[in-house]
Amino acid sequence: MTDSPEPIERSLFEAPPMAEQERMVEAILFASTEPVTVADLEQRLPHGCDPAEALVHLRKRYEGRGVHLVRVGDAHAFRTAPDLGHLMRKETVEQRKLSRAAIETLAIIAYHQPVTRTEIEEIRGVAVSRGTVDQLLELEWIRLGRRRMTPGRPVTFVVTEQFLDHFGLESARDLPGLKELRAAGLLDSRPLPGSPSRGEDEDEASVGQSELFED
Amino acid sequence: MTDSPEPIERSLFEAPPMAEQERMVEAILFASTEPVTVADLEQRLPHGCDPAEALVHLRKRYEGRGVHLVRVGDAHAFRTAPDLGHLMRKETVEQRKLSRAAIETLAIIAYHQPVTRTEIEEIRGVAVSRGTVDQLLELEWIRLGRRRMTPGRPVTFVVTEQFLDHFGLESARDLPGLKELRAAGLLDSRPLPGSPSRGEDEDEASVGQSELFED
Amino acid sequence: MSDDWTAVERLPPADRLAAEALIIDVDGFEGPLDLLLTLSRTQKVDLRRISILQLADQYLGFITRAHALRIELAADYLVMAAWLAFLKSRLLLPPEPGEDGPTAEELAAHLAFQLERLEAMREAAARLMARDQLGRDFFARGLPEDVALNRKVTYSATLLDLMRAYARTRTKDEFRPFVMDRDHVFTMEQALDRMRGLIGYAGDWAELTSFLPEGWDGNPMRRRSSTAAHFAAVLELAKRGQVELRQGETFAPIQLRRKDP
Repeated sequence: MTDSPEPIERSLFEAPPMAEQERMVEAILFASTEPVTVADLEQRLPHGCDPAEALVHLRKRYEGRGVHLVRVGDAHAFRTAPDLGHLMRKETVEQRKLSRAAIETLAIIAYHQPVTRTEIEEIRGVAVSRGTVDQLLELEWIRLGRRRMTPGRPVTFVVTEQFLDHFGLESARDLPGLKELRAAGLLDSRPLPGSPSRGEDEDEASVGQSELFED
Repeated sequence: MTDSPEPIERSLFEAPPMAEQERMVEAILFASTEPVTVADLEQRLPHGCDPAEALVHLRKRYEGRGVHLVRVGDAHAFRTAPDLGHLMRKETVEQRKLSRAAIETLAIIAYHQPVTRTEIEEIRGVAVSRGTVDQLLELEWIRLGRRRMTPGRPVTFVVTEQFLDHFGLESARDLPGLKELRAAGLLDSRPLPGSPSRGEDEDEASVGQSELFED
Repeated sequence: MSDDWTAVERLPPADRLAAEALIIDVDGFEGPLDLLLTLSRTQKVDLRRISILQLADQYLGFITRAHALRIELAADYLVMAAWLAFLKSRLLLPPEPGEDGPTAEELAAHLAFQLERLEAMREAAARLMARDQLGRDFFARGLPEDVALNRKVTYSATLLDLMRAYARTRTKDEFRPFVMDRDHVFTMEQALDRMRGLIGYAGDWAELTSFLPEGWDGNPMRRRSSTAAHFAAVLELAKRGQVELRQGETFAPIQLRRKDP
């Protein structure tokens, strides 16, 4: 290959050496405010780069270090090595637990997504305050999903990648199912005999995640 | 040394190996956007650790990488390598355009600190508007220093660690051309001949940057 | 006026042109010192060797031109002009014997120092702004895991919390504990609705207990609930100015009557 006629070939030829690509990916992942996908990297690196390969090198380089390169959904990000989490505790002094209402709402969204506010209220048996939903939105643990194609076209809520990130889940499918909850003793109360069946409304609510409970 | 009677000796003995300390420092610095001081590191690392040494190792490890370990005053931080700035268009924060007055005022404060508003006005030959100072305060590039021990006890201004961080300076000594300006006498506070001498106050004025040259 | 003009004419042509160009831009100057610094550049010498006398001429020429063009100049420009005129005369005349104060040379040297210092600061500012800058050329961690953005984590929950919460919601609605109790609860809203209808007839003082609904005075739980609800309701009505309340002494019966508008 002496003089390539194709400009695309030329720029491929000109891609920076892999060590340089690795530096670039390192800098981008470091500075990015959210996990970065390979497609995203491809767009931002000079033409002809191979971010997937650079990521492999980079991941290896950070193995055993204080910071790891981890996958978050389709994307990649640096994270403190899990065994060093205790060092971060100093900053989390003012940690506040989520209110019971918030964590329950979050759990329902995670297990039943996409789910409407009405459905959440049906499951919790109490009204969901605006503040609770706003807090979860603000934490970026939930976001608005598609509107339901039913009268009123209510909005639905789904959990976000940040949610998965925070709870160390690769996907919402990794949430333990009801059977496992029961096995873990977290769901020991049996339904009261003769309590009204929840009927269709439950079916509707659990459409999104129903497959979680099938195994 | 089998069974040390001194508890402090024991905990020194128990400090994790340097490689582990390096990982810990790496994790803490990586996790923070703000530079972290050595004192802070000392507090967060297990007793007996030597963060200063760990920092030396760490700095070396990141030489030539996409991310560097930099010093900012008494603190340290990871920052992306400046030569990769072009890849970061997405991360670039829209910087508020500083007025010429603001830039000059900032430089005067940096090179003459601690400096009073009157002194800034003497140097620039015009009044310093409140908005200019407010803007710099708001950016957290300057802050109030000690009051001058002269009649009226005027406040002084000094630059902050954020200023050093923003301009990639290890310390105020590293301001470009500082030594030359000093040698040329251009950082002296020279009153107009015949005007009432400013006495001690003048001595105090030059303490800030003059002490930088005492070594 | 013609004298002023000749003063300007006496300037070397290059300076005069420069001074004229400057006048157009008078708003672009940050005060007299800035203007002097710009004028001094036309001398094309090291600021330490600048001729203050020549600079004073240039400045005074500028002021004169501005006057002629009826350009409003800020007071400090005129103050500087007066001072420079004074300095010029002192520089040209031999010092009066026995005169106190600084010499004209000292004053001129100070002005030169001020100009040099201002220029030095301008250069320093330019060099500072030319440095690599955070957020433009180099960057901090975008996804910090502590303090700053740890706000996210400040409201934290573990996976276990999440599972427990979910387990709670899946078991809770089977009990529906409050549904059973509803029979014995009289709400304030209900009481308020009732009272609104009744006070119209209560022209004279009447005891609160006499307003309790039928069937709510036997069962102690129901009596307590309805009494509390009605008490809260009349407080609300009193607040709105619709009833008056009184109580003879502690624990005495509470009485109310309609308040006439």
